[in-house]
Amino acid sequence: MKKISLAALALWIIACLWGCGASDAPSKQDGFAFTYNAVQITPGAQAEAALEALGKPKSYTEEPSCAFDGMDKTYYYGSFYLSTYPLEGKDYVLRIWLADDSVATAEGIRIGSGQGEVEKAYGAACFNGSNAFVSTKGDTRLTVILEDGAVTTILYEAIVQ
Amino acid sequence: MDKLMGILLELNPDIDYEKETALIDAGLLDSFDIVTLVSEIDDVFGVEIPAQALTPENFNSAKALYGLIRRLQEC
Amino acid sequence: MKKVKFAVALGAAFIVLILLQMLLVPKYMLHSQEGALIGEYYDNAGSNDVIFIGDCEVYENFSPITLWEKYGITSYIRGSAQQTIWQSYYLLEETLRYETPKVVVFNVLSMKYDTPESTGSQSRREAYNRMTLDTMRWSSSKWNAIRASMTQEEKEKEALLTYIFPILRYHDRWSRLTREDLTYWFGRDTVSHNGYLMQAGIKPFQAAFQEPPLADYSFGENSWNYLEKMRCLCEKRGVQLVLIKAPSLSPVWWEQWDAQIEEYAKQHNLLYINMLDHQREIGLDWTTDTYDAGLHLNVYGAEKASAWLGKLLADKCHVPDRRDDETLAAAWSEKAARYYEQKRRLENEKN
Amino acid sequence: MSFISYSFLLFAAILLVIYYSIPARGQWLLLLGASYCFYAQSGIENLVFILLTTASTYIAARLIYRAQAACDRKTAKRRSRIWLWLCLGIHFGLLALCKVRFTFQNVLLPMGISFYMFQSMGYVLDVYRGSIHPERNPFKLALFVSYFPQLVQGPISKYQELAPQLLGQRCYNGKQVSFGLQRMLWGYFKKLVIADRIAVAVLALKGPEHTGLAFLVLSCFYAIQIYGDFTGGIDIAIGLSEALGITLPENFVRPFFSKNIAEYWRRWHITLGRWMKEYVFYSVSVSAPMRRLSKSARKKWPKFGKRLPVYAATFATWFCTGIWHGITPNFLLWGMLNGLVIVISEELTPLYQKFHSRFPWKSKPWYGALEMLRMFLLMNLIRIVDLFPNVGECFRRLGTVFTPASVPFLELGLGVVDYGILICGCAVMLCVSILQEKKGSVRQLLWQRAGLRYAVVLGLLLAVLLMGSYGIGYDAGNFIYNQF
Repeated sequence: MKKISLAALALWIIACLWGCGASDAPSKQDGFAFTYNAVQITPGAQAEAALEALGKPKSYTEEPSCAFDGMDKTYYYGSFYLSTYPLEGKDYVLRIWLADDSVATAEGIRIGSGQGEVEKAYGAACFNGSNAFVSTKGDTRLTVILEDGAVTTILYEAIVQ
Repeated sequence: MDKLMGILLELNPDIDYEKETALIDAGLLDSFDIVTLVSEIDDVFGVEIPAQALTPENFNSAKALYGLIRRLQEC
Repeated sequence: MKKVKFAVALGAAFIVLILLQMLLVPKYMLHSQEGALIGEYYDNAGSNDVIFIGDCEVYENFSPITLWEKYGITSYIRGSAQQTIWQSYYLLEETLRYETPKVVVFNVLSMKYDTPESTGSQSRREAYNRMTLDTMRWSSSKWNAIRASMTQEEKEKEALLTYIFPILRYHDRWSRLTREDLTYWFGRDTVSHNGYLMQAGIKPFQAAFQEPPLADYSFGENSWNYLEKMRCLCEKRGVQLVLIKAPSLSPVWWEQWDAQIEEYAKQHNLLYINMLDHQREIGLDWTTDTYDAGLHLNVYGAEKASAWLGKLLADKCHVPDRRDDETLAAAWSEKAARYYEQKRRLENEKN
Repeated sequence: MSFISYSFLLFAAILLVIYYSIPARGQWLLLLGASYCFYAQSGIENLVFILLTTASTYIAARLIYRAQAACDRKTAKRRSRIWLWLCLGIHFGLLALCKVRFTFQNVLLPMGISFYMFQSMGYVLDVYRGSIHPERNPFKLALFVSYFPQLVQGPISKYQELAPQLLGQRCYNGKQVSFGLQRMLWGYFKKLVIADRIAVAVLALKGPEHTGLAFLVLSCFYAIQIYGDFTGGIDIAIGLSEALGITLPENFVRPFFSKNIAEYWRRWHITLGRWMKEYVFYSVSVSAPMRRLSKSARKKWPKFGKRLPVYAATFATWFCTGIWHGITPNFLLWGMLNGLVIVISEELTPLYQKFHSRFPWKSKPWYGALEMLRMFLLMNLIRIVDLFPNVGECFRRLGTVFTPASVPFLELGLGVVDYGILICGCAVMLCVSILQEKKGSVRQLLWQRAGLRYAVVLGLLLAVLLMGSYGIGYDAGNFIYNQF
């Protein structure tokens, strides 16, 4: 009887230690952010502060969303477009679309950069096999599209929850 | 028996220990009193009351408590 | 005696709960009228030769009244706000229980949404789901539509039961009730004209910015599945499926998307019309024909689009002209009267 | 499967129907099956945990019992003591390990582990103390460990109280089922209408910008939240169990009516307090090393020596209670604070007596109310430590309590309607508590007046249905005590 109980207890300890490591909740990463004239803009965050800091846009348009509250707005600051979406009376950053090579991502990628540079900056894993690198960090997504080896589009997007 | 009564009266004078049979259940003695009682009994009677004996049955009345002390003194 | 008292109390409780539910559900009569569209079909089911299914690009861009007056085509629009392709499929499946139309017109814009979460924020998606599904009558189609449409949050919160008992979803509206909830507690008005939601406002189109290119233009597998299911269902029931892209300028309809639908239509010899390529023939003037700067047509634009499409339906799809049928003519003249009355009223309100 | 989910309500309804339609012999097996279905729903790996805990409890109890029946007393005592310490070491070691992983690597704790672990260890200790014979049938023991209503947040029952009921046979009793369901409804009212609503404000008030008076308001709001949340959850558990014909021990007896801290801890989380008293407080105070210590201490300072075992045992007990909640510094501080206040108020009793003899207000009603208010505020300030893992932050905020600061009530995520509901809800809870204090069970009062009972039940149902914070637009308020 003694031996069986000892074996049972030993087995039990191993199983529990295994059980204890069962589920690890991943900690939340913070997402990509785009900085322009020392103003940090994070997709998904409230747009108010960034819009004030950026000052008057070169031009602005707005569209009502399909059947809902408020307007989807787009601000053009000469070298990038900033689009926002409304949620409960406040505007949140939906998208930042870089328009020319005078601005670059935090990792130094700009319009015209080579595929090699992009691969070094974001890793080959996020290459979609044909013409774009799509990497996700926290609730944001950075899309870099290339045409015949050179970057033509850089896009920060908020993954809207 | 009267030594035990002495200890009990010292703990809480205005309880009539002769007739009282629900010291614990009626909440007259709380856990603090029980512990002080045990260490007093240990001093006076030299009897070590184990933790498992601290049950309402043994402590509800002075008679029951005295019975417990006698039993522990024999073995 | 105790049993009787208990039964009476239980009965009273049920009546109170049912009345409360009718009071608390949103009515969609005065604003967000899109929520009332789906429910209005059932009184007009039975004699429609053409059924439109799709999102706001169908119920804002086409007018069944014009189709009737110009070509004698009887039609109904089963559109709703941001209707996804799986909702369109199950609505079609339900409609075919009530009648067998000659032609089903499906607006292919919703192909770009592959999952409920991809349409935008989950709270907005949930609201659109409710607007489409709540007024649908109970059937296996509704059950499947709910299960296909539920967002991640709805699944976590076991929202399926709140579709069966809407009071569980709208319980907190008790502190936000308005006059509209009281006046429409028991009955509903008809807000649409055979599914067309009239808008008479004019807001000229401004030069909007292009939208950024996508990394991957291919439609999702889920979307293709439902399009294929739609095609097979129509084929089985002998109904002609016509794919269209309504002439809304925004959101953008990429040519890569257009090419994929073109190729699919050729493969299954379906008729596919991208009305964006025929704006001049339709005679659209973007300074007067849109009420929200290019997203949707107003009533004038819709009449032009319907006139153009009606001709195509009559010629290519041989949809019959039913104007010689007295009963239909009587019914439709009534509908036309209501249509023009609302049109006049909206125009007076405007100036 | 949380108590506040439609699937739980469905699960309970189906269980009740089957429970009263099958032959009574099989009822306990049905309960066992239901408990494991309920537990498996929360994740299969949790199931492994409870199975292993049950198995090891069963084995340990049998071994201790067999060791005690050995030939002579001396070796019997030694051998059974070894098995006891081995079993306690492993189980509490595992519990501590889970808590460490929860704190440092946010690995979720297996559901209800702190509760069923303490309950099974209580069983093993009772076997060791000889007050019960170990259960021979492992399945019956499994039911005792995993009986689902008490699994998630207690109450922690004793084997002698619960096992006979679990294994007994019950036929349908309308009154019992009705009482049970009414209590569940009352639990849902406190949890959904009050606790989850005020939780929004508590979360907002935790923000660093709220100091001064807002901190005091936070402590009161948190008191209401945790009262509604914990007593509500316990009412649902005890109510469901009552509907099944099994009475669980009370965990709360109107705690905010207590006039001193000792009374408070006899009215709040009673079963944990009872567990700690029987297995920690008594064991420490009468243990051999404590006796020697108190004897030597008594030689030097006779008066202090007598009180030493009591105070040492008190701090030991409150240290364990603190750890039970969590091993972060704030819970340890919370435990020590409670122990300290208990010891001080014990030490000051002669002073109180002198005070009361000079001012005979003791019997006056307003003095009682004053004491209750004093105790309510004191316990709030001790309890607030739970909320701030960073103890320094908590004390900094505590320091600013007297600086005047405006409390932005309407910016905390609650509207005027919400505050109206909260005030009415607390008033209802107060009236029910006063009724219970004066006349005993409110449900008993209603039992004779059918008409009134139907009205009250319908009213409560509508209140929960309409004003409950559940569903889309509300983030699912999990029970606070689910995390322990």
